Amino acid sequence: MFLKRQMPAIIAIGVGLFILFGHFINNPNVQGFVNNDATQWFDIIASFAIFLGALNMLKLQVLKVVKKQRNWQYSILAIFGFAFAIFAGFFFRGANYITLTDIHPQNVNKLVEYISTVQEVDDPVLMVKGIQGSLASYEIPKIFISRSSAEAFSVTISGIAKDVTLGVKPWGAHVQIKGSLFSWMFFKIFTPLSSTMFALLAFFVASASYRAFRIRNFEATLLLVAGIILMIGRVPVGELVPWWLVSTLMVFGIGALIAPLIPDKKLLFGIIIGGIVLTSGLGILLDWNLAVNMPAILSLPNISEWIFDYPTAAGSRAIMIGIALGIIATSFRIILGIERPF
Amino acid sequence: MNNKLLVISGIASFIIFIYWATFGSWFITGNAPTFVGVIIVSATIFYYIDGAKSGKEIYLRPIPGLKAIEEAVGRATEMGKSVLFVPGISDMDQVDTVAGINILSHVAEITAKYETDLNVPTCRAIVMESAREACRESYLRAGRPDLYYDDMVHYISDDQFAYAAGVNGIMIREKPAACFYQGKFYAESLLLAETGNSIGAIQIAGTGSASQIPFFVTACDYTLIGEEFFAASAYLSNKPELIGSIKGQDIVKFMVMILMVSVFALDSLRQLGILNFDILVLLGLN
Amino acid sequence: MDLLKKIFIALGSMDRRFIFLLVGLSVLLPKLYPDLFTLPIKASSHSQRVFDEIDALKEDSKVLVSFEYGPSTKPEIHPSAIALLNHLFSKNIKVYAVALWPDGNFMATEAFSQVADGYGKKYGVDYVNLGYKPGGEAVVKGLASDIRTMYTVDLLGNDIDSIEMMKDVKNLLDLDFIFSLSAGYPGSKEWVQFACDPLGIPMSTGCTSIQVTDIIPYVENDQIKGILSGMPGAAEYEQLVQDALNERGIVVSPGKASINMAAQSMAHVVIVLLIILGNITYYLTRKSGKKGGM
Amino acid sequence: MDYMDIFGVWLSVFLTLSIFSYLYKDNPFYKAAEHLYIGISAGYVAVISFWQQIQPNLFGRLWPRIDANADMGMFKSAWYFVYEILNWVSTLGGWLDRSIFPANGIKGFDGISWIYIIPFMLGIFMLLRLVPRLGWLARWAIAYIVGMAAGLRFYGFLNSDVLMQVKAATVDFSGDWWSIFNGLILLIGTLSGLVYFFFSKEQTGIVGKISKIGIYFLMIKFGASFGFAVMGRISLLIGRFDDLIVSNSPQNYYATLWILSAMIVLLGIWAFFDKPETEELTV
Repeated sequence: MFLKRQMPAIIAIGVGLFILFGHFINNPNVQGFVNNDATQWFDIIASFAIFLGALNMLKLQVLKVVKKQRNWQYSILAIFGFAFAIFAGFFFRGANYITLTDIHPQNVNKLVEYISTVQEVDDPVLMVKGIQGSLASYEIPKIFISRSSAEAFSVTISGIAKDVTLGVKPWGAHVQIKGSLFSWMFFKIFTPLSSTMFALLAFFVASASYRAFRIRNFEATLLLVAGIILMIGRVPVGELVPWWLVSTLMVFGIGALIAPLIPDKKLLFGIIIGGIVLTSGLGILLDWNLAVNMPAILSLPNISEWIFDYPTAAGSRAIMIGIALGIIATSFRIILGIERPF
Repeated sequence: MNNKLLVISGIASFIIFIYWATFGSWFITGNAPTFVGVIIVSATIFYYIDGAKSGKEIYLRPIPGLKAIEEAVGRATEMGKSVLFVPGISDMDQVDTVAGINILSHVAEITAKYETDLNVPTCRAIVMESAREACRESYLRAGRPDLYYDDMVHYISDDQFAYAAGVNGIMIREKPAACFYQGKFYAESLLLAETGNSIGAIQIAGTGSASQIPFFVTACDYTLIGEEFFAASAYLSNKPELIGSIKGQDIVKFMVMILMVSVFALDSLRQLGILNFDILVLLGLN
Repeated sequence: MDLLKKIFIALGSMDRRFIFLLVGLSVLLPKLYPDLFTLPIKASSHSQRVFDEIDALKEDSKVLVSFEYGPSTKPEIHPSAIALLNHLFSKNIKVYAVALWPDGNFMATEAFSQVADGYGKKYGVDYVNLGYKPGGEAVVKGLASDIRTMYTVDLLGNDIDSIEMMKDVKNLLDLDFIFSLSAGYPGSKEWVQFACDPLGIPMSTGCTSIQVTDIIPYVENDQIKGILSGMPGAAEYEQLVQDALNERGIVVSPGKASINMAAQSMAHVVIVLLIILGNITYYLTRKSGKKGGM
Repeated sequence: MDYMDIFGVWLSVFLTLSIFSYLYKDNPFYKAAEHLYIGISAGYVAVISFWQQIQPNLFGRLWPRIDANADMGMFKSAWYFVYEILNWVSTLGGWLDRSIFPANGIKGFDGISWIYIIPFMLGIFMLLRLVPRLGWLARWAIAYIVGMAAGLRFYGFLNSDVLMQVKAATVDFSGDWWSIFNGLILLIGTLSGLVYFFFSKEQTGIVGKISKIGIYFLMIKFGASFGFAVMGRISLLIGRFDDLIVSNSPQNYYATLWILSAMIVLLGIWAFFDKPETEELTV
């Protein structure tokens, strides 16, 4: 029983104290552990756990197919996707490349033509300069997924150089090399899916702001005004918003602020109209249309930058300190052992 | 009561004294203010935990989001729908996730009592394991171990948007009546919150990710903002020592504010030439 | 008047899919017909600050560029990367690339292949790509103390000590500037907390606009020298680099961000109009609601 | 442009449009793309974490590269014998070519760091979760992680998010009155925002008023962050449309047009027959 309940608590408290005070202890091993190894250990444990997660996901998808639950046909796709990724990661490198040794100088242009048949070459002149720089041994920048396509290409260019050798990128590097089967999967399947899911946010941001930015109370109005000013101020169209529109809106804003103080609606209405007439008149008099003498406060990008640099930064700082204290208190409760999630 | 204060502050200043004495030999230089900060913060919170344990009454202002949790699970029970709990997309190395799992154990206790179907999709395998531990224990505490089954907590994918796509799929097909988003979130927060809104679920969010709070505030019914999220599990447990730590946290916050005001005041006086020492250099923060 | 009110109320409760369609069109149309929507781009103070910091660097100084973004955040950050490399290579500055995100490798190799050849820069002499190392802040701390604890080989697998430009570089202190192209965690925050602040190395960042609100406090108290925020920030920096390089007689093709700014502005205008419309219908329904006593 | 690239372009256009079809409604195309994405990403992360974490960082540290004829002590050669056993297992008795455990150890680190046996054990403990009787050992690994998180974040956040912000509480009086005004706004906003986060104080009287001002600053921050985020999201949508337009080029045989029209037709037919199916409640 001790091993199951008390031991984990001892580990958590011990490791917590050791790492917290390890930041201060003047010992290179301790400093090394706290600054580097602690998170590396975590990354290693997390990498082992990933297989646990993948197995759980697979079990559920297979169960769905076996029991023919609703939408079981799609689970086959999930299982196939997982198998394909494991195949491209562990069993099939698909990263063949070709190196040429001592290319005959006059064949360089022909070589570039051959390369452009299998790969888009956006600047042939530069490629020629690159090859001339390393005639002794040059690796063709094209990675072939299948060995057969690499062999076929090496046959077509056999006359170019003294000899043409085929090679395969080492295991482990094949995951990062652009052109291998794994990177093909990354660029043609994984990336479109993840960046399109990300792009869905553009639509959801619109529908969320349409529904949420409503003048319900004063706070919601602040949310709305700050949002709109930032939205328009940060893009070039913000430049085109004329000064008189900004000044009129400002007068309306001030009017809304003082509205509760003035019960007589007619007087309030008069003040607002007076304000608009005054500001517009002043503008025409001092010829604010010329950008040079228009007061900075009336240009929307400046307002948005001010809102962004000061009130928003203040709000961010308050939340940041609040969150930091929340994390500190929670960490302290964990180190004291009075709050345990395991 | 105040002899406790003497004892704790005595120990704290003794530790700081040892630190000062062996500064440079036992302890490295360069982060002295942080060390003093750690000791003072720990002593303060410990003092209030100790105070709360020995029966001192502590007032905690209501947090709207927390009262709504029970109500949301109740509504899901009436409609015979499930409750969805999303513990964020970070791993257990983030304290936000640890706080999210603590809130999950309280929600699981309520779903056990109400016999509602609970669904917890996770983005990390380690979070899946500790969420299972938390749920098993909560169902045990609520006296309904029979209702607990391991796959109530299941793994979807480590990738941020594959996870969001999977959770969206669960939402639109199973239409849970209550959705909880408690943990660390990044850009996918609005994907989840908008989908939850489109199926008409009550949504209660809580996160320490400052950049995602605006989306939760606009798209969810209740949002625990930053520090409220970290205080939530202490609120819900109403164990004396946890509530004491909230009071301690407040006092530390008060100290930070006093420090900021004094730094501002002393620095302004220095700029105006009245004082000649630089407070920041004194505190080692320059 | 009544008819108008009914129209607005009907519009107010319109299906969210109608909004999706509007947003989709507002982005697609300027893309398909770019010449209809061209707008001037004026640099904000933050983007100008980044340009000045890089422009002030002397020839043959050493700059570390860290790629911590992936394909899904590429549209917001890659244009800044391209403009930055154009700027650095045109000033013959040595570029050291690292990646804190696995996808950063693909982004880095793509950026280098797009720009380096244009200036005849040779790998290993003018620029080197050390590749991705997992560990987030652990990597930053490692680079701050000793690069060779973190990297023994570069992305292409050749030994560090065989690379000419790595010879006199032991750790970050030997570098003059750090530029973090960041889309989240690990990112600019880790660079400022664990490298630039403790070691006092100047740093700038180009990041996704959502992350800007977290980074602004660091820019405010000058821990980070300027910031390129999202695609507009990239477009402004592209414009500044393009103008400066044209003066020095170097022709640079117009950056992707500048072209897309028109679509960006149109979408913003549509969203703001939707918000205003939403408020009008909300106001009308609340007024008629009160009168009707529903 | 060999067939793999063209097939790749068509596939990425199809997947992009399938995800976009989610905006219309949950439909077979979105379900297919979602499930494929879940499968591929689970596999992708498993592969990446193995080849960039377990193999180089763990095995690389436990069995670094040694030159074949070095004289190893009795203990060290036994240790590298374990390495050969692991290799034998991973290549299914030599049937697969030698990938995970290359001959004579893994290039990268120079000395064996024995301490990395601990994370190796903790990693195995996590996997023991699959064995019901030994499942509780995983708690030790989780305990290590939670303890590490507490220790690291306590120091990290106190150092960077509290003390650093206290340092920034100063206002520079040398600038013009406008920058002093802004500096004061920054300080007042931060302090009043913090007052809102007081839990053990009733929000009434003077505290209530200050926290009200604090809420105003928070609301401006939320509105501004939202407005700012809209910009980022739109840029990503532009990026996707860029890809779709590029994939519509002649050498890709107008992929986008063909797939888009095919999907619209199929979706129309599917929607027509789809009515009854969504009503029935799922189990």
